[in-house]
Amino acid sequence: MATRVHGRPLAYLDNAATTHRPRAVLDAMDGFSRTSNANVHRGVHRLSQVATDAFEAARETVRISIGASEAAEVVFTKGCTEAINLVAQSWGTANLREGDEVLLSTMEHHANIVPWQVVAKATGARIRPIPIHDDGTLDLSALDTMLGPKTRLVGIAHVSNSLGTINPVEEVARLARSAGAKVLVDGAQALAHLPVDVRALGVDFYAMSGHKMYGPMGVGGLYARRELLEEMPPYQTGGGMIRTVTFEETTYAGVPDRFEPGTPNVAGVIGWAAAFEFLAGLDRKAVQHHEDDLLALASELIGSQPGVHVLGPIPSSRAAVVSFVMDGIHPHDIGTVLDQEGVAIRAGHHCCMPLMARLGVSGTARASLALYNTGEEVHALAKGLARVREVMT
Amino acid sequence: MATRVHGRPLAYLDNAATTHRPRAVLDAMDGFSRTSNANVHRGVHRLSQVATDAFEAARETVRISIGASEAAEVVFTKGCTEAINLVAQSWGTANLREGDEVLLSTMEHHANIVPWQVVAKATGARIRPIPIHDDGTLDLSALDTMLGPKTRLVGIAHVSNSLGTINPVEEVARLARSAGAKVLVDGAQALAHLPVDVRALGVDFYAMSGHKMYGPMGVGGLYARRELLEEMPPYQTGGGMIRTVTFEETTYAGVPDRFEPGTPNVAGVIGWAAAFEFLAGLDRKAVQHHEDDLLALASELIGSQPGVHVLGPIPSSRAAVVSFVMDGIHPHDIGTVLDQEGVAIRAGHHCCMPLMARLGVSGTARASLALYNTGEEVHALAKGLARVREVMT
Amino acid sequence: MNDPLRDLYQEVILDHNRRPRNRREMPEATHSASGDNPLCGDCVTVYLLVENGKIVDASFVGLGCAISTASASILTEAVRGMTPAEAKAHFDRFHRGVMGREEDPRLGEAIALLGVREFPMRVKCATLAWHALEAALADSQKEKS
Amino acid sequence: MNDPLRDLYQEVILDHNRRPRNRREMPEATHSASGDNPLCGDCVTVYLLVENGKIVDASFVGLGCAISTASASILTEAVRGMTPAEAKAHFDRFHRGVMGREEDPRLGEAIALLGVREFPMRVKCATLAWHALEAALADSQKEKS
Ligand SMILES: Cc1ncc(COP(=O)(O)O)c(C=O)c1O
Ligand SMILES: Cc1ncc(COP(=O)(O)O)c(C=O)c1O
Repeated sequence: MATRVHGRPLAYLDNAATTHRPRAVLDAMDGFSRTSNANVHRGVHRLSQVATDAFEAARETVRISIGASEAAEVVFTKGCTEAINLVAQSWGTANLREGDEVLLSTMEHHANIVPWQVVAKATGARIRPIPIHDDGTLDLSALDTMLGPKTRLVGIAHVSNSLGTINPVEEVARLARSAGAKVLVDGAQALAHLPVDVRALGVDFYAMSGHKMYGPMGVGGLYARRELLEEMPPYQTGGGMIRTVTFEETTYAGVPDRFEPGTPNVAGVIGWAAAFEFLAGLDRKAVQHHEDDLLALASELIGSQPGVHVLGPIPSSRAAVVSFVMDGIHPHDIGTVLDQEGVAIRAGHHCCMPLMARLGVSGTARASLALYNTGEEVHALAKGLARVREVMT
Repeated sequence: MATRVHGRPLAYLDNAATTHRPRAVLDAMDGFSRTSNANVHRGVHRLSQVATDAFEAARETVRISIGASEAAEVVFTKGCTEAINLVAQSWGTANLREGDEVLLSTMEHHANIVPWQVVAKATGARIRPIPIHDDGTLDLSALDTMLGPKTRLVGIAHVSNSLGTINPVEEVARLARSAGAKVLVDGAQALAHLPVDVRALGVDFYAMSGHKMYGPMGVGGLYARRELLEEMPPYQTGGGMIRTVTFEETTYAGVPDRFEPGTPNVAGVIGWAAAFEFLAGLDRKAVQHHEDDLLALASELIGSQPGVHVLGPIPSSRAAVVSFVMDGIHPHDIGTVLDQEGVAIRAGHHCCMPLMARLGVSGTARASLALYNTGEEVHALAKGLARVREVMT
Repeated sequence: MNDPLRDLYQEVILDHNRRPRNRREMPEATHSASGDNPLCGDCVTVYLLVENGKIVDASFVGLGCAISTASASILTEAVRGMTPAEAKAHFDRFHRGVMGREEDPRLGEAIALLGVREFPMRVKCATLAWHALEAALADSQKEKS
Repeated sequence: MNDPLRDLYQEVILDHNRRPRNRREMPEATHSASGDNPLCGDCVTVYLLVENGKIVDASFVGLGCAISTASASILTEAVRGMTPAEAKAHFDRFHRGVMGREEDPRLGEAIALLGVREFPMRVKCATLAWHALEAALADSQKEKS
């Protein structure tokens, strides 16, 4: 990326919205499209077999990367939102009953709230927000109290997109499991920053997006334990996921095919696997250090400015996100001025309106960092904030 | 595509499964990914605006290409299967009642059968197959008789993927409308071959796939008349499609945003629009002539061989598909031998089991042509069939 | 130096943002309507008190950025004293200004808002309150004759 | 000339395909099971008649390609006279043969089926009936002692 904006080199600090893709990912997709493009699964010819092999190899790459037991536990979707919708509609509709409870943290993204509201309305289940502390960390002891025989599922972001909070997923899963509840983790923001091992975390569902971890848009996936997938009814239906169809009756294929009707985004899946491989090929410790350094620098440079307040927990409990507000200046105006300075951040509610309400703000300005960001870019952000004050006051 | 298979140049005659993408499409996607990659809609910064503009310009390109009244009538999905699922779940669940009827042609793809079975089961509606003639054309007079006050929707493929039959969609829509029923057209196979004008056709819903018309996998769309979309409840839910969210209640955005939660496949949408532009830039008449010539040649060369039977209507009522069976030789074996000869076709039920049952076959061998195919490739297919007989008897 | 930010954040806008005029609820309003911007979650409600065919009072409440706050503030000052028909014409004038190149001098202070034309992402901020005004004018049920 | 097609479609396979042995239903079967290949819609049912611990008859019905038909035909001939345990061992032998490089001579005519190893897309065709056999052997409820 060497894009220039408003005549300046661009400091892209909106990586929680979407990351840029390294050449390896673009090339993997391109290579597939140019040389082995074919539909998967149903072809008897060579090219289709090549495509199918590449597609299933990508599933295996994802499996290895997240520590699932078998490739069949990885269902490809178009993104994290669809993965959560799949769980809510398929697992939720089949398992939730009148009076059952779904506990969702107050910092969830709308993608992990609204699908549950829809299924709660249809089934009579109840959604209860798990409170958070003022510093934007989960109130674990409140969760402990809320868990009970009615709890069917706990939904929690691994990393908050608004604040960067890293949630204690392992602990949440342990508590939920001992209450007999399932755990769904929204991993959209985690995979770019943390190594993830779904079995070590002990979760039942883990939802993912390709484009937030250096992969392409239009692809993502759901990890679900096989025994859950086996019992779940199909979500979408169509070709490629059936065993037999007559106008009277249809029988479905096994997992994961049952959850992947239609032509999958083969190039996207291959690109996503390439992103996992890109990350695996890096020294993850070094990457994490780099991001931690940037985060500490950004938190310091931003938080020390007059009238600026950084939200969320201390940097060591946070992935590389700095969410802040400025006295008397609306986040939108911050965003516009910074944009003119060549610094791209996000301003608004970040699809987390309940969290904003809890924090008593209408929105925040959010800088979110990726492994390719630099200290210079963070300095540009800090300098930009001085310009914000100059313009706006 | 200059892929060689088994040491021979590949004759790719499986275009109904997926087409290859012209350079213009790949370059459009690549260009977006490399220079203006950003998330859409929610950003205050420049790159996000560029991405949003490109995304909405693509929507406008699709609108123009299919003759919709306004861009808001085009909802992006991950493919045709998802588009039909959206209609079945959203419109179907809201509008179908016990005893209502959904009429689907016997030649529908599973993607236009199974989603309706699911919603029929949930609502008590009934699915009735519209019969076809022995030559694989729709029995219009039977449709006329079946239409009645209970009919809510007629579902029909514009072009059959198994046989190539071009259905009289305009006439079907006219009949359905006068019976007060809605019409959903599965356009997956049509857009590569025919100019489509949804208003001239008079249809209510038109479902599309990018990858079957020289666009990328992982993207497609639904055309729906605005007044229908306005009344339809959301299908999937999440970020970007809401107005406000609290844990108690959510209000949704207008159309088409309400139907597009989550991060869309922006690069895919841009590539799909480039495919529409690629087609619009061609002399469509000349393309159609070329395909008709290939189809006539293929039908003649294949149909004249001993023991070979071409299914479906006469070539003039057919898009560029030749579906055939050979006496005593299973389609799978035909496919394998042809593959060794460097000819890629498809063998099986083509996700149309009810059609296969109607035709009294377990499957067919299907060659499906695209604008880049040549007479030589058709000759290679014909020569390959001689080899099939030689090997198999 | 040509500074697009100074064109957007003109002094008159910053002033209205710092000290918004008429920011209060109006229980006695004859007309009111709310609008929101789902992209940022900002929302505004515009209140009008119409008596004897004249807008005798106008106010707003809402949370928003400098542009949307200033826009609402300027608007409430401008429409006071107008007839509803004049206010509608004023809305049309503003709308034409934002969408096109036109800068009708009758827009008064609202001309300062037209700087958003260079900032497509901010156009909705400037028009939010105006659309609420238009909706409020259409909301004539409670009008006292 | 090395012709992979000839390795796949060996004469013994074409012969079994042209004249399948034991293709008939068996109402008196003690064991039976069906398998299908959702990718092509092919399906096969294998029937076994076990008496006094021996498979005294074996048959199949189904529609399929040359490979799956020949495979079912060869299988029904092979298991006749075996004990269920021997048939299971025969299945294992075949399975190992298809998955690996091994060509156990005890497989007899079934060795001809191992040509599918060069045709990954056709492996399921060759194994369809064998998986049905395995399932039938597991279906011991109706077994007469
Ligand atoms: C007629 C028809 N309808 C629907 C589909 C499904 O399209 P997609 O797989 O792109 O969702 C296909 C393609 O397989 C088709 O041929
Ligand atoms: C925490 C979180 N969950 C879910 C999502 C939705 O992901 P996607 O838009 O890729 O479906 C996002 C991204 O917006 C997110 O940040």
